[in-house]
Amino acid sequence: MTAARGHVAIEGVEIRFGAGRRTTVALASTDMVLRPGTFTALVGPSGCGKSTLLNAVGGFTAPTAGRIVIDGVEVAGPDPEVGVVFQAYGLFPWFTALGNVKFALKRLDLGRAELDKRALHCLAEVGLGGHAHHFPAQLSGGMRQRVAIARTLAGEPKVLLMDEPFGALDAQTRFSMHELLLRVWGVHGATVLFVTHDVDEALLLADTVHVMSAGPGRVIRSYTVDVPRPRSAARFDAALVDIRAEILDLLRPPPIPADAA
Amino acid sequence: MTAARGHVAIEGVEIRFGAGRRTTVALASTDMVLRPGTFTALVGPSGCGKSTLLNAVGGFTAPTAGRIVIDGVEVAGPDPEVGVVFQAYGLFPWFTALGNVKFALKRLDLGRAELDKRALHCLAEVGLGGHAHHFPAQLSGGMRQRVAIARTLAGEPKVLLMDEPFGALDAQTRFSMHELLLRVWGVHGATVLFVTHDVDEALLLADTVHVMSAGPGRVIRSYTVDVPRPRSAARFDAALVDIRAEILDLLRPPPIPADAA
Amino acid sequence: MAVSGDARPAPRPRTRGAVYPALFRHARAPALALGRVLLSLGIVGAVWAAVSASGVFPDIIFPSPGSVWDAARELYDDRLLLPDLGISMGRAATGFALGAGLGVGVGLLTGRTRVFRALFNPFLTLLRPIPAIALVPVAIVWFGIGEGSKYFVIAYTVFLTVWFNTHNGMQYVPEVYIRASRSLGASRTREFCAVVVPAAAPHIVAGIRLGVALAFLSLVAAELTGASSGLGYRLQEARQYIRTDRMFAILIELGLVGALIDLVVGAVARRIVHWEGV
Amino acid sequence: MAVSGDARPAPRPRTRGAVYPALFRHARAPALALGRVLLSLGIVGAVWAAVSASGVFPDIIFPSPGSVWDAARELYDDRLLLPDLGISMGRAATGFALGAGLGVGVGLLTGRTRVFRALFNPFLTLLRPIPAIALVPVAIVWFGIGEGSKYFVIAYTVFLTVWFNTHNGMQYVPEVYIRASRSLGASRTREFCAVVVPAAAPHIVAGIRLGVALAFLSLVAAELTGASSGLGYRLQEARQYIRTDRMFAILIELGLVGALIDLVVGAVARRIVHWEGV
Amino acid sequence: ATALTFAWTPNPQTPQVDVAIDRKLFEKAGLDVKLVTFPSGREAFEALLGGQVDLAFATEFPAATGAMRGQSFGVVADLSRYRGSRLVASSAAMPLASADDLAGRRIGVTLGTNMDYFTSLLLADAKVKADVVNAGPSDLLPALVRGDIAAAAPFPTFYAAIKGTLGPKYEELRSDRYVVHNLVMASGATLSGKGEALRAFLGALVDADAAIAADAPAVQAMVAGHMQSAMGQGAGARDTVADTFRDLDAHVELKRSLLDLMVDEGGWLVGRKLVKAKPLTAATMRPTLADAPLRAVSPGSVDLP
Ligand SMILES: Nc1ncnc2c1ncn2[C@@H]1O[C@H](COP(=O)(O)OP(=O)(O)OP(=O)(O)O)[C@@H](O)[C@H]1O
Ligand SMILES: Nc1ncnc2c1ncn2[C@@H]1O[C@H](COP(=O)(O)OP(=O)(O)OP(=O)(O)O)[C@@H](O)[C@H]1O
Ligand SMILES: [Mg+2]
Ligand SMILES: [Mg+2]
Repeated sequence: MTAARGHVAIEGVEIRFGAGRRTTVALASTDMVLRPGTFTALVGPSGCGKSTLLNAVGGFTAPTAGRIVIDGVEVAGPDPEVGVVFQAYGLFPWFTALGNVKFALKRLDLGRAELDKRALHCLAEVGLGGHAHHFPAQLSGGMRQRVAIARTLAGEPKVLLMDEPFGALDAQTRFSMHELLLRVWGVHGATVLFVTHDVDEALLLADTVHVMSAGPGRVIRSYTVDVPRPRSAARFDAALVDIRAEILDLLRPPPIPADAA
Repeated sequence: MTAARGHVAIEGVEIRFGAGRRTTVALASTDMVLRPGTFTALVGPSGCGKSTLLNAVGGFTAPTAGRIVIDGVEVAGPDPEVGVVFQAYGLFPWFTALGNVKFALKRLDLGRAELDKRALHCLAEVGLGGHAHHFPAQLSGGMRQRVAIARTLAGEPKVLLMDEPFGALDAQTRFSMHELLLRVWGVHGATVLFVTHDVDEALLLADTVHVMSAGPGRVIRSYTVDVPRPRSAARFDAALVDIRAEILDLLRPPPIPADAA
Repeated sequence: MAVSGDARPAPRPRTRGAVYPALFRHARAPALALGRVLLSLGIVGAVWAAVSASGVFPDIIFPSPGSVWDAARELYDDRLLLPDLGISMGRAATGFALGAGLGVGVGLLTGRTRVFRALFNPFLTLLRPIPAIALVPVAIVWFGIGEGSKYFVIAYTVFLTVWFNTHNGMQYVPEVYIRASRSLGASRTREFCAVVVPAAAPHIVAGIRLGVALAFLSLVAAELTGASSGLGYRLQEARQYIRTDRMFAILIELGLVGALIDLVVGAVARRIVHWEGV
Repeated sequence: MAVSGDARPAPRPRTRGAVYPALFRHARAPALALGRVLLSLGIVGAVWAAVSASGVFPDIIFPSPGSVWDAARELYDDRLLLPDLGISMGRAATGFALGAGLGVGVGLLTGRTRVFRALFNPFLTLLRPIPAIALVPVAIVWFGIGEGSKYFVIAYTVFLTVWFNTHNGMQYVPEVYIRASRSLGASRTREFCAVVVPAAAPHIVAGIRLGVALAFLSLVAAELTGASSGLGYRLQEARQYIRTDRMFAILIELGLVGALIDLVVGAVARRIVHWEGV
Repeated sequence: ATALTFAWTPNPQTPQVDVAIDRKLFEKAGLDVKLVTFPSGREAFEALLGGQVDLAFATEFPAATGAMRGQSFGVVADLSRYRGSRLVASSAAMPLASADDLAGRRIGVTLGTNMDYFTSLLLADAKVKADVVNAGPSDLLPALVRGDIAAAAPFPTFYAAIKGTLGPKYEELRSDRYVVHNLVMASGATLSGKGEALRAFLGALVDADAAIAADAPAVQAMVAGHMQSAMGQGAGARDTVADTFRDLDAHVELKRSLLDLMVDEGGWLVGRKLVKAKPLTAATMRPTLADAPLRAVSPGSVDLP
């Protein structure tokens, strides 16, 4: 069960917030296995517990019940082996792009020159070698997320968690981010857990798509997508079109009726 | 040319910002006609001038060249006949939902009771009759935009401008907003100009989709969508699938290469 | 947020302040917070008692908690403690009302009208670094040693702060509100009253809150001269007679009352601009 | 934003402040702004001259611009104007450095550590409503009539403000930064130095900026006693001899220098926390 | 040279100090005297009690307060007696021929000072009641000019300015019922640890007496010069000094009259309920007058029980 690098086992994890009568069950008991090197997407309505689950894997939230085991070790807190890309504002605005990446490399105890070289290499990988000395405020939203990806990958994590990383970007920028993400993932090969609202995005990227439902959050359906990459959102395969329709139907909220007035 | 209510003619409109050498052409000379009661969507990459054009129609920005004529009258400033729904934060947070709608009705010089009745009716139309006394901060994002729509429609505008009104909502909430928008539009029947990044959204809603390209912004392709409504994003018609693929290809940004490093 | 309702979406995970939660200012459990406050003050008091008991400083320089308590009781018995407080509060309130009213008024004018802005701002900006205490002599010359000069000194400080915040608040009214207002057909008057002023209200209220604190802080300076009652006068008097114990008693009274007022004003302010969150 | 680069996205339509643009504080064209400032001050000066020429008030109560100018020249000729300024600035700088250093230090402690917070906050909260001027007698007794008591009075005010802002800044460090730092494997020390402190820096810098203004504002109170030079002393002296013309000259000097310092400190502050925007 | 810190501000009532400075008498006595200025004797006295200065110049009134409060200090010399204390008024508000005119009037006084004591003596003697209000020393003139108060009991430093400003409307009511004693006080530490320097210091002041006796007009000009440099041109220093000198009896002494005055002031303070103590008698107040150093330098100047 703990063979290769980056095996994530979510075992009966349940997460509640608050105490006493004000308890919210954010995530009902959930089992899930992320095999090393796979790309798993989590889709579901707002508030269904996607972020909660991801935060538990990242070690930011302790499960109320159950446990999360990564390569045989139970998660007990944030771990540089488990990289996280946040939706937005995760970059440190007081460091340049290079400074942000160097922050991630500091713990490796490299020499000054080696540190700079490695950091620049990471930025170049996401096409931002020429923007190393810009501050986040000087970069567009897409560029910022590319720096964030470079920063996270700089630590060579074996697991990569992404919580709606492209949620704040416009549709077109998001397309290029998808290509970029798949490319760098191809090079680094971590186990990815990717949270999104966008069914197309999930189908474009993932090997496995888990669909969650709200109240209390649980996985209601899982799909394996074995269409080879690169996939095209403009012209989905027939298999994907069917899965897409199914997921969209699953997630369709009840219509809003006009009140009797 | 100025027959029915809500005819919008955009005639050679060009918009530049700044002066001297720092001039930006935000919108290259554009001609467009919105026939009364039609639904027109504008899609295009970020920064191509969609908002600029919409703001010109709304009377917030004066065209540098050309003119915009609504029902024979040249636009010279904001006009209650031209309603606007903003992307977010357009609601006044210091008023309740009802207070926001009443703000729009104040100019009509109604009695107190009639004012309240009309405002409540507008809220009921978007399914929020029971939330009249909540402040925006107490409402979810989707509910807020429903109040915003109710507020704008309360003034019975003949033209309705919407600038990425659902951009900040998650995919599922957006679906229900589409249905709601089409329903109230069916009742009120204004001429709609709708800006979005989301090609699916444009195809779901619009009669005409204009695709813009950046730098300097201009309309590069227009599509007429004559598939009857309601349309389903889960299962697009074949005709829509083709248009969708074409637009996505048009908008696809060049891939981001890794820098040589 | 001060208001809550069932329609409010379930609370999202807080992304701010969770790692370094504010224990004192936004304490969740009032009883616990009160306990902490008392503990902290107890420790401070114990250190104080220990230092004064050590005899390193004579009681006249560093009075013991016991003698300060006696001085406070003496003031109370002489019917000075509360009447002085009342008189000072009256002065602070009047000065504050004048300063805040004028500050909001001028702020709305300079924030709204180019001419007023061009006329007033540079002058007021030059006034800001001039402390109220430096104006006491001028105030005496202009307003006499009666209540007038005290109101002036208090109102001066309050005015500058309230004006500054009001003016700045007006500068940062999000344009989307103005656009919404205009496209909804509001008149300029209604736009001003129902949109611009509420949008600037969080800044104005913050300025007013600061103004209350400043009115209180200016009291002592205002009562340095021409007063024959009030906390500032009593402090001055204690100094004349080298009554360090009384001085401490009055200082502590100032601290307690001021902190209480700030607490109340803060709570009221949060009510007023309830949509701003905490 | 102070920094700009070619890679920055084209400026988006500003959604804030466009309808009521700040003419004075963020003026686009410095020359134009300077013109406006001079115009405004010219008008104020003209009103002043007119009032004093009207003869309603005797010169001793409301001195004319001419006599104030003469008093300023007299001070200058007596080699008092600039030396006094220098001495006062030295005091303000030292008091500020002590207060700000301590304020940031204690703020980092109380913001970071529960024990310190529980220990210090209630006590410091009670100190906040006590004005520096009320502490002057105590300061004299404790720190003597030399520079010590002046530094104390200035540092006291600066400390409270800087502490308060630093502490609050630490409370509002966005949690995403802490999460990012921890998941990137930073040690607690590095997290503190490279994440928590920079994240709180905008508040700290704002507090320091306020502190500079307050150091300047406290000067006069600090120099009320035990001084034989400095702007505050000179003002006090002018008051003793009812030299209203001198008082005005010194007040104007205070205003000009203070406004200038605030301008410089503001520019430096924007540089330091460049990522915060204006 | 022994260092001594002396809290003193240029003023017309202590010409001995001006002479000692001008003729370098302190240096000649082997002293390094560092002068520190204060706006009032009250603050100088506070500095003395706080141990910040070795010696301070103040009137007998703060000394009496300090004695009542059991402070450790001693009066080492009485430099001068001033008999010109007065109430002033503007004829626009009231005539001021006798204390009876004060009945029911509003009088501005700096409360808790010797002028407060002086005013209450005047009122008590005339058996009239008036409305006594507090105002800072420099605020009395503006208050008079504005009519906030009908009369004032200012410090002598302000007489000339008030007279000059009120012009023909100036009214005054003099009384030598109260004589101001301008004292030099030493801290307890100075008395016990710097006896020799103290004697040298007093010696220099006694020497200065001779110079004043020899050429009073020159000393007057010198004092005016010192004040001038402190208050700037045009502040009327010359008039103030000339006016003061008419009523000033300047020579170093320590006499019975001072002791009696301080005892009386002590009783007055206790009557005001601000000082918690039993009224001191001449015998209990006596130790406050540290006459030993002056007795050593100039035995003839001391006349105490
Ligand atoms: N720290 C917290 N305290 C209390 N309740 C919380 C906390 N974090 C999350 N919740 C609750 O848990 C539920 C799941 O929240 P979560 O953020 O995981 O949803 P999500 O699926 O990520 O939603 P979204 O798509 O909007 O990001 C919600 O009801 C939320 O209100
Ligand atoms: N007020 C302004 N001053 C200067 N330049 C402006 C202004 N408003 C817009 N621009 C510029 O005009 C161009 C078009 O902007 P616009 O906001 O219309 O784009 P958009 O298509 O709405 O983009 P997005 O999809 O990101 O909202 C951009 O290059 C922008 O920088
Ligand atoms: Mg989430
Ligand atoms: Mg836009």
